Amino acid sequence: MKAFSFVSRELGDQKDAAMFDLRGYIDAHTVIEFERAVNASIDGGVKSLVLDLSGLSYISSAGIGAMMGLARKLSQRGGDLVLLSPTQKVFAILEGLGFTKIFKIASSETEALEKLNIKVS
Amino acid sequence: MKAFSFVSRELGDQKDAAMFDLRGYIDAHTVIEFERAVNASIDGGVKSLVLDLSGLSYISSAGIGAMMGLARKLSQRGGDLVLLSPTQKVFAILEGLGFTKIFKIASSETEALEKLNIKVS
Amino acid sequence: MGNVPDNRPSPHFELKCRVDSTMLRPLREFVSNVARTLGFSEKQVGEIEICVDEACANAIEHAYPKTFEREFANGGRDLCIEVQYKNDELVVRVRDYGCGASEEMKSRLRDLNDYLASDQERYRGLGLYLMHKFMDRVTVQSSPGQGTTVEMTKVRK
Amino acid sequence: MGNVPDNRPSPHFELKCRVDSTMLRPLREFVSNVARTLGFSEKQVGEIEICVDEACANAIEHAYPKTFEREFANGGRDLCIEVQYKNDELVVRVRDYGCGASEEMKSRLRDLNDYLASDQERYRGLGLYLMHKFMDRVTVQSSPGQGTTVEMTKVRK
Ligand SMILES: Nc1ncnc2c1ncn2[C@@H]1O[C@H](COP(=O)(O)OP(=O)(O)O)[C@@H](O)[C@H]1O
Ligand SMILES: Nc1ncnc2c1ncn2[C@@H]1O[C@H](COP(=O)(O)OP(=O)(O)O)[C@@H](O)[C@H]1O
Repeated sequence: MKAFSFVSRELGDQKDAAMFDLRGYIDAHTVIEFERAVNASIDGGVKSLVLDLSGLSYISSAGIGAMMGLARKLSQRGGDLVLLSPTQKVFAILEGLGFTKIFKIASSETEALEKLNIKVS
Repeated sequence: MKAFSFVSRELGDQKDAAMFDLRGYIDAHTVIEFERAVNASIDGGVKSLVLDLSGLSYISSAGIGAMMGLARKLSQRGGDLVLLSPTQKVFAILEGLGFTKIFKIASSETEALEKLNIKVS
Repeated sequence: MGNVPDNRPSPHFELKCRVDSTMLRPLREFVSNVARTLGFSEKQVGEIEICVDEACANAIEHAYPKTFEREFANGGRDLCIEVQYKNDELVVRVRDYGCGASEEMKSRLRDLNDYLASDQERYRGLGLYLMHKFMDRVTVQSSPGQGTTVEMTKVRK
Repeated sequence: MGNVPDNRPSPHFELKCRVDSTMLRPLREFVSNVARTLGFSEKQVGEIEICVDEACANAIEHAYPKTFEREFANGGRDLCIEVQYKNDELVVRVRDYGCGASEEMKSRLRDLNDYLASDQERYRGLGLYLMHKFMDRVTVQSSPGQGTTVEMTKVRK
């Protein structure tokens, strides 16, 4: 039971889109690892990201702030961020704070790819 | 998320055998509810019991002690007790204390019925 | 309930600790687990969890700047979480013994639009906004050098 | 580790509470969650959880017999859980302020065969056996009227 871990893979046909499958929780402690992972991916040329939140049990303001910074960074590079399938618990927090109107949220991978304008072969 | 709850049903063809599907945890607090439930069942004529532990997240000595008392009571009435599919966590506690050699434990409903000599129609 | 005495127990907890940020999880989950046991809904439990986390993270991150560092071996930080439940109200107090917070912080209830307009590697300043959003009452007591106490109340519904 | 200083944080917790048995869950899960965060295996975490539960249940059930009842409103019981981690050892102390335990209890390490031979509605007397079984060290300090402290140590493997 690691506090935070992730698995990443390429998305669709493009080389500049990736999916991160997040596990565990993102709080003021584990946010460092989360940022390290997505920044390495951006440095490697990724412009569009889907974060699969179905395995994320908890997020605090540190994690929300990191995702906000990430969305801003990606859009500055012509890309985008989509959050996929947050659990009821994480969704309730995002919704209570007004972030479900700010983040792009999808409930299936197909929907996520559509929101990024990525074609599936 | 109730601390402890259960669902019960008749087992096989006999009217004196029942299955209890346990949910939540049994500790020094919730053991009272557990005992009330199984005692009502025994008072209703049940002699053989299967306790499905797959939904039981935790058990303390109070719960183990109640199950010991239950097994004794049933055997005195010519019946028996079988524990079904404990989680890894509950199994580790029972095993560490030596109770896997004392309780009858099954890993499927069929095996549980066999251990009670109950025929399935 | 009026004059009818409440016969349910009124549990009380005072948790003093010296911790670093790895321990935020057991701390927030302890308080949320107490709330769950008291019959708060899962939605309210989640709201209590994040507010406790934010208050504790603030104590760990902001209350003890470098000048205080020497006093705490191994990066530990002193804080105290008090939890009390009475008449359907859960009161959580998170106290630190650090540098204290400014007047600005006490009245701070950052507007979400300010937050969104800022452009940062990691956006910050959501913690107190969030506590006010999810708790029924929040008060901050602090004077420079005296440490800070954040008191949050959640009514069970 | 010899003379090499251990730079990992040494967290310390002191949790004073007034509770009834409904709160056993948040208490045991708090300590087991701390152990998990410190890198104990899930098997060890489960063993710590049940030992903490047994010690707290004993304090709630046995330390405050009827004669003490009046002092505690609403069925609450005073106890204190101390948790400390250093050099791979988790030390948990569960203290009550009750009637104290007999000499017999202190030396009690009931044989499982005695337990099995007893015939009861609910078999009892497994608590201390279990602590000795699952913890690396257990000591009980108690004198009549002075309350009881159970200290349990678990080495991380
Ligand atoms: N316990 C504390 N001690 C000292 N300063 C604090 C404390 N809590 C908060 N602050 C101050 O208030 C500011 C706002 O806190 P908050 O809204 O939680 O956002 P963030 O922690 O992301 O900066 C902090 O940046 C800090 O300057
Ligand atoms: N904190 C305590 N204060 C007073 N007596 C205690 C305490 N803990 C244990 N005891 C005594 O020791 C006995 C054995 O405890 P234990 O092995 O946990 O079994 P059980 O609680 O099932 O009786 C108890 O029955 C009680 O008489």
